[in-house]
Amino acid sequence: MNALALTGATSTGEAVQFWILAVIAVGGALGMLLMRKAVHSALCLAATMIALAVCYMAQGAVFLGVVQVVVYTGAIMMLFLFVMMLVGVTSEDSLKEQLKGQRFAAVFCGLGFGVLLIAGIANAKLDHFTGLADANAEGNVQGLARLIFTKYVWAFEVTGALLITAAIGAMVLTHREHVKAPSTQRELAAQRVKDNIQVPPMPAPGVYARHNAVDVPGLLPDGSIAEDSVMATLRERGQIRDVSQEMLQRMAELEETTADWLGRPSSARPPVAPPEQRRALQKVPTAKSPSAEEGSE
Amino acid sequence: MSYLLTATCAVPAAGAVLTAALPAGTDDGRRRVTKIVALAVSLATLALAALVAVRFEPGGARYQLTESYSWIRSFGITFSLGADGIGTVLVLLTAVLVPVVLLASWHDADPERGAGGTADPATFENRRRTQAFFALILAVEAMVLVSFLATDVFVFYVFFEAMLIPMYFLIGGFGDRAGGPESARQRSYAAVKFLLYNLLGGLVMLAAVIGLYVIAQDQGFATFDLPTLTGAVADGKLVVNPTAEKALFLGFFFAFAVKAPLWPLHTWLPNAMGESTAGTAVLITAVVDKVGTFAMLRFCLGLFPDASKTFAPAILVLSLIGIMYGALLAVGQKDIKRLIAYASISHFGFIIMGIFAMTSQGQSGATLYMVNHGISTAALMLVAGFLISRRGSRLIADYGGVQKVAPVLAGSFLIGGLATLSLPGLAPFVSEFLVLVGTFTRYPVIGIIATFGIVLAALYVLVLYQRTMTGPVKDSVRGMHDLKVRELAVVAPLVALTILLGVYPKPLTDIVNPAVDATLSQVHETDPAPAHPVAATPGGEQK
Amino acid sequence: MNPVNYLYLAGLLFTIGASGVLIRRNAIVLFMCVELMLNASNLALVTFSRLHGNLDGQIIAFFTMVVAAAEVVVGLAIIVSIFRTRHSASVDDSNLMKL
Amino acid sequence: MNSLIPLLVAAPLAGAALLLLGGRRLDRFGHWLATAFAALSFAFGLALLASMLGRETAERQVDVNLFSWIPVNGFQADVGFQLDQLSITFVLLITGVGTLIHLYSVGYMAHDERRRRFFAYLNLFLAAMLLLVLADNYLLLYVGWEGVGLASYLLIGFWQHKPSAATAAKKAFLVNRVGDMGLSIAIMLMFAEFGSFAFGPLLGSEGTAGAVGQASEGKLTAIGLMLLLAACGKSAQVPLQSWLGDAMEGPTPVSALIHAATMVTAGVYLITRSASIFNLAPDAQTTVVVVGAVTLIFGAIVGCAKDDIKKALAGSTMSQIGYMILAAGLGPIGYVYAIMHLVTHGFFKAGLFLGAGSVMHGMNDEVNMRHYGGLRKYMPVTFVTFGLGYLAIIGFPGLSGFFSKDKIIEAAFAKGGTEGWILGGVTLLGAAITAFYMTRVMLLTFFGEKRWQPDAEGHEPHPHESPSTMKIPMIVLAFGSVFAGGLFTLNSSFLHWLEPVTGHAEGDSPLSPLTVTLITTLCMVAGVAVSYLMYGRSPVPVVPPVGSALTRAARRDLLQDDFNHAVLVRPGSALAAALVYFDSRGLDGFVNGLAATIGGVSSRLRRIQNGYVRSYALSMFGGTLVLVATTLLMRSV
Repeated sequence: MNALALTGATSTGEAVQFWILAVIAVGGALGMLLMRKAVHSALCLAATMIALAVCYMAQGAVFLGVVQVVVYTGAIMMLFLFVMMLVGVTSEDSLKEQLKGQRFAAVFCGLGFGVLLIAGIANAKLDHFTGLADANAEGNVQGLARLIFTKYVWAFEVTGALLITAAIGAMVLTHREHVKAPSTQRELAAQRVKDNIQVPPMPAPGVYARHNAVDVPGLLPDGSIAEDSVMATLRERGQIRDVSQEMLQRMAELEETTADWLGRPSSARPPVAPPEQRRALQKVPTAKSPSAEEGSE
Repeated sequence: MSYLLTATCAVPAAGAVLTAALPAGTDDGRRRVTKIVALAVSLATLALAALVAVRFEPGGARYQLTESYSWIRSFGITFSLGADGIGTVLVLLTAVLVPVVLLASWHDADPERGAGGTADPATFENRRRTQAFFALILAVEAMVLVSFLATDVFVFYVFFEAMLIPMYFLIGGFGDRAGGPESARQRSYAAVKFLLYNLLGGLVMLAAVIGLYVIAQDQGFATFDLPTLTGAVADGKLVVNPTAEKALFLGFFFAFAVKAPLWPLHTWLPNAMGESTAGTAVLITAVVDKVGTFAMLRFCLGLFPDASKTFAPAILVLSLIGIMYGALLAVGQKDIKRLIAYASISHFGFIIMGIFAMTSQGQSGATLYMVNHGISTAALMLVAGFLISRRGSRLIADYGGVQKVAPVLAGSFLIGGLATLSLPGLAPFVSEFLVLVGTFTRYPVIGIIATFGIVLAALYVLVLYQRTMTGPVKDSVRGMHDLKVRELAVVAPLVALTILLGVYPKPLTDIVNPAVDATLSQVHETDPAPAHPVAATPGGEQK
Repeated sequence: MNPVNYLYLAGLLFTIGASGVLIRRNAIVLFMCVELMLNASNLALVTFSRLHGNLDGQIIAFFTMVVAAAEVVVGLAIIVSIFRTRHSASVDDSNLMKL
Repeated sequence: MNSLIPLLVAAPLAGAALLLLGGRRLDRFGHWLATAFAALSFAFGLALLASMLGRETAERQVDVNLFSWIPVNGFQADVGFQLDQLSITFVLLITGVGTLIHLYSVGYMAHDERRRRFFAYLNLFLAAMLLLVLADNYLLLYVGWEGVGLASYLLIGFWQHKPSAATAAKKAFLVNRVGDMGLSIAIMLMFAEFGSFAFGPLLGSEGTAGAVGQASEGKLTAIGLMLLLAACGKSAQVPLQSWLGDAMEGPTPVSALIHAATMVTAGVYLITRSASIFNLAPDAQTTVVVVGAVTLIFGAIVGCAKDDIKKALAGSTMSQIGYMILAAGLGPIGYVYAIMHLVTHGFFKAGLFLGAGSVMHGMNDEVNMRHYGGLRKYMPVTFVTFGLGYLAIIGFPGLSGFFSKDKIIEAAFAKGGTEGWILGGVTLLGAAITAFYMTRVMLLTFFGEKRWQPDAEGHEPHPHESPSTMKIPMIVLAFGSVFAGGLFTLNSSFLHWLEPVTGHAEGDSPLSPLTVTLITTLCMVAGVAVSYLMYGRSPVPVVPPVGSALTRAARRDLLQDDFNHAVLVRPGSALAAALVYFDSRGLDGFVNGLAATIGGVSSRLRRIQNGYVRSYALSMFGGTLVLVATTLLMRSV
């Protein structure tokens, strides 16, 4: 690295580097602040972080610079992006502020704080920079290692515990807990018998389907459609493809053919009632009707 | 070191835990088990308390049967107990009253009888209600006993304050049958008021306790041990500067005056006693409040003798106002329980007056007054509770002619009332007269004005009796049944004690007198001598 | 150039991060702002390390990173679980903590 | 023999306890049990009297110390009895008349379902009254003093279902409490002054001076006035007399025993007992005399106007006790005669009340004399006994009242000076008025037309003579009314009997005894004559005429109740109401207002807690800003 960085003074190269990096970092930060889409913000932040990593290295913190790139930009920012995938990449903030005066107050506080901070730094007597030449004499990583495993070993251990806790915490938080044990097959069956509404299996859809089967209800013995056989969503939307007439027609044709083939007289043939009448006869309770519910309570 | 005192306090505490842990249920059987267990625990406590009284030697050391266990070593706090004469009689009072209260409150916590429970008997709080009620009462008993026996200022403070917790729940959670839909709100108001008043007092006292420790520590007494501190104060080894002493005294006194309660800090009492069950009301006025007056005697006088003397006249005036004010307000009440509460305020005025009159008659009288007031008010209040449980109203106007339909109830009520008005021959007379005499010898004017209190006492008691018990039988009380066996068992010991202690109070005075003398010597006071003592008269015979 | 400029840079970034926390409503962006603040303080620490000529500042910065990592993990987990129940990542939608 | 003294008290007390606790199973014979206990006590009294008579005068006083009651350092109260000539006189009066009245009550209360309680209360009264007269110190006396008050309260209000009875009982107790306050202050004064309140050391006994001689006259006057206040309460003297008339709401035997013969005379006992104090406090004595004189006239005037037979007699009682108090206030010249009049009054007034009770018994509990008339034919025994009592009270020569009253009038004159003349005049006037109103009672009740009317339910009264349990006591008391006075005066026996206790002095009367007697008799005759002219010659109107202002005032107890109501009751209840308001609005209002203020401020403040995390962050950031700014400022300064 830059030999001068190890001393208190800065070279012109470092100055140039600094100004370039500073512009990138500040630009990234502002970009993060102002971009509407979260993904853009994340990318801006990544840029800032990389710029900072270089700053670290320029100041003799080589190890930290590398860690910054690997951990922050590599791991943490990726985590952010993952979560954004989960939440929705396209999600945008609406720019309309809902809290009264929040934005104004935030800008005011921010400016005030910045001014104070900079004033504070400017006021501090920071003219002599020792530099890290001595500290980094046996190498930056070795120097850090020495400190971590001697002076800060306790903190280090605790940090380990913290990380494990955080990992477990994240697992627990994102884990979906079942509020109660799921009912077993046996219990479901018993419940169905107890309710005595639909003891046999539900009718299946699609028996008479010729294409996209789920929206074609099954037919009951009298030829009417079994609405239960179609999923509730489709029923709600009214997207049931009623094929009963067609099917009855075909059945009738079939029977005609059969009768013809057997030579039965037409009077012995069962009459084909018009569909409206059949609807009236068919009064199998659909789902749990409200009255049934009250009765069982 | 004997473990008697610890045992006396620990038995009700353990009993509270046990009672709370008993199986819950809404059936009568389970409830009865709870009640019987609680009663048995309280009776065991009574036996232990009686043992304490027997083992206590009136002529012996100030604090007897002492025990001490290290608690918080860095602040010199020890869990030390010790019985002195005053504490012993109050321990006895507590131990006697709690079984009586338990028996009187037998059905008060049953959700279908008392107010405060929800309608559905199967909810959790209703299933646990009986256990909770009885356990809370036992918890209060344990804490009160520790307060009466503690010889460590810090231990006393802790239990003095801890008492508020079970009391809060007792007041807020359990009411009597008279409660309408409005009563739940009233009750929680009363409970919160009770808690806030007493917490405020307690906080002020905490500051004073810390201040006392800091001052004592500066002078080499890094301890909360009461005998050590009072001894050092008496010997002049521990010198508190007068301003600081006054401030500390006021800090302690404020807490005790709230608890006692002294006018004008009394307004929580009528609410608390009015809204809670009769049993709880008795617990408040007959037991818990006594800790306040007891502590004035033990802590205020012992630790701050000079400040006590400085403030005595002012306190006497306040107590005098309390006597008259409480009595006048009792006259103006429409609610039976509130009437009794105001009567209690008047009586507490007498007690505090006796304490700060700084005479042996006054202080012995005040101590006896604590006991006698406990018994007589318990009798009056519990019988009033029985009455209210029958009719479901606390308003005096809803009664009339009860004497005709329930003569035993009316008779018991009358005896309780007569005791409250200090009829000679009944226990409260002895104490009231001692207080009056004790006050009179030092402050004649205050003594005479206080005597008017006995006329007012007669007024409110007799008006109450006349309006509720006599006259034509009102429709609302027709068919009211008389006292049942359980209720008789509640009333009988109280009445018997009232009469017994009125006729022969000597066993109590023998225990109390030495302690009072010790207290008086701590404040460097002696009784004013009579101008023309009988003994000096030639030919006069000294009894 | 005076290395103090690094400190000015750190202050500026910190302020921007803080303002972001106050202004942005998307919880994820909010978190990124927090990260920016942490980074800014890390830069300051590294500069202090250089100022004093010992590595303690860097150690602290290192720990900060570890803690930040832990914080992000938990924080994002919270965001995910909130998003699951409320279908929103806006912090203004989680305002039940009022009387 | 001395051990009998506690038993005197214990017997009726045991009776009371037995009857109260015994329950229903004693209903059938409880009244006889009570009567037996009373009689037992009377027997003990007689035995003690016999034993006392057997001793020398100097040794007649007996002290029995039972146990230490309230020992607190200097304050030593004992339960002890002192039996001397004064006490035994009272003991015999109380137990004797008491037993008779128990017997009378057996008949009178025969149909009352709560008879057992009645007898229990009567026994309780006897016990308390005996305690009062036997106590050897003021504190124990106080116990008896309030004990009789309690018994009186219970018995006046015995018919509790009548609101008037309950009110009267309460009133009696309260007014008495005011008096009791005086007694307790007196005891406190004694203790503060002498360190004791026992009779022996304080008052001295025969031959030994008590401690009272040491104290200043001011102190003694104060004690004396307080004792007088107590006496006024118990003995229904002005200004605490208002309860006695109302007390007639109680059953008639109660009126006879408590409110005529015994309890109301306790004030006289107290003053006589405290003679040593009063003798040294002339101002207090003067006050006593004035109170007695005023009450004498007051009671007499009230007695003239009342149409209720019992209330008329109550007025008379007040007036007669006024005589006794007056006599007691005269000092050594009057004590003995006060007690003598007390005893004779006990006989004839009890007899009169029993007679009145008998009349009421026969007249469906009618008390209005205007509804009587001509009863002598229907109840001859009652008529005769009542008549003898009547003759005794008006001071008909030869009967009891004649001797005792005459002596008091004599003593009043003997006070000497202007005072003597005034007092003599008042007592003479009293004697005349007594004759007037008693004749009125007699005429209205037993003579003239019969004027009775059906009661509210339409029952025509059928006057009849009472059963023998009621007649016997009346007859015995009539004997007492006739002969007691003569017996006492014979050889001045009563004087010699009591003199060792109360002391005695002869005053120098400006009039000779014979003159006084003559004038007294003349006054009496005048009173009778006026009364006869007014009520004996013309038919009595059933509806009372409006009458003069004085009559109307007298019918209302000379406006005493109105006065009390206006001066004490109404301001009192207004004060109580005001304080209730103050307590709930003032003190509580202050506290609640404080709470409401804090609550209001908090509820405003809590709006800051809007639940938006960014808002909280802003607060934090703002806080940091302030902190940083402050730090920088502090460093730059």
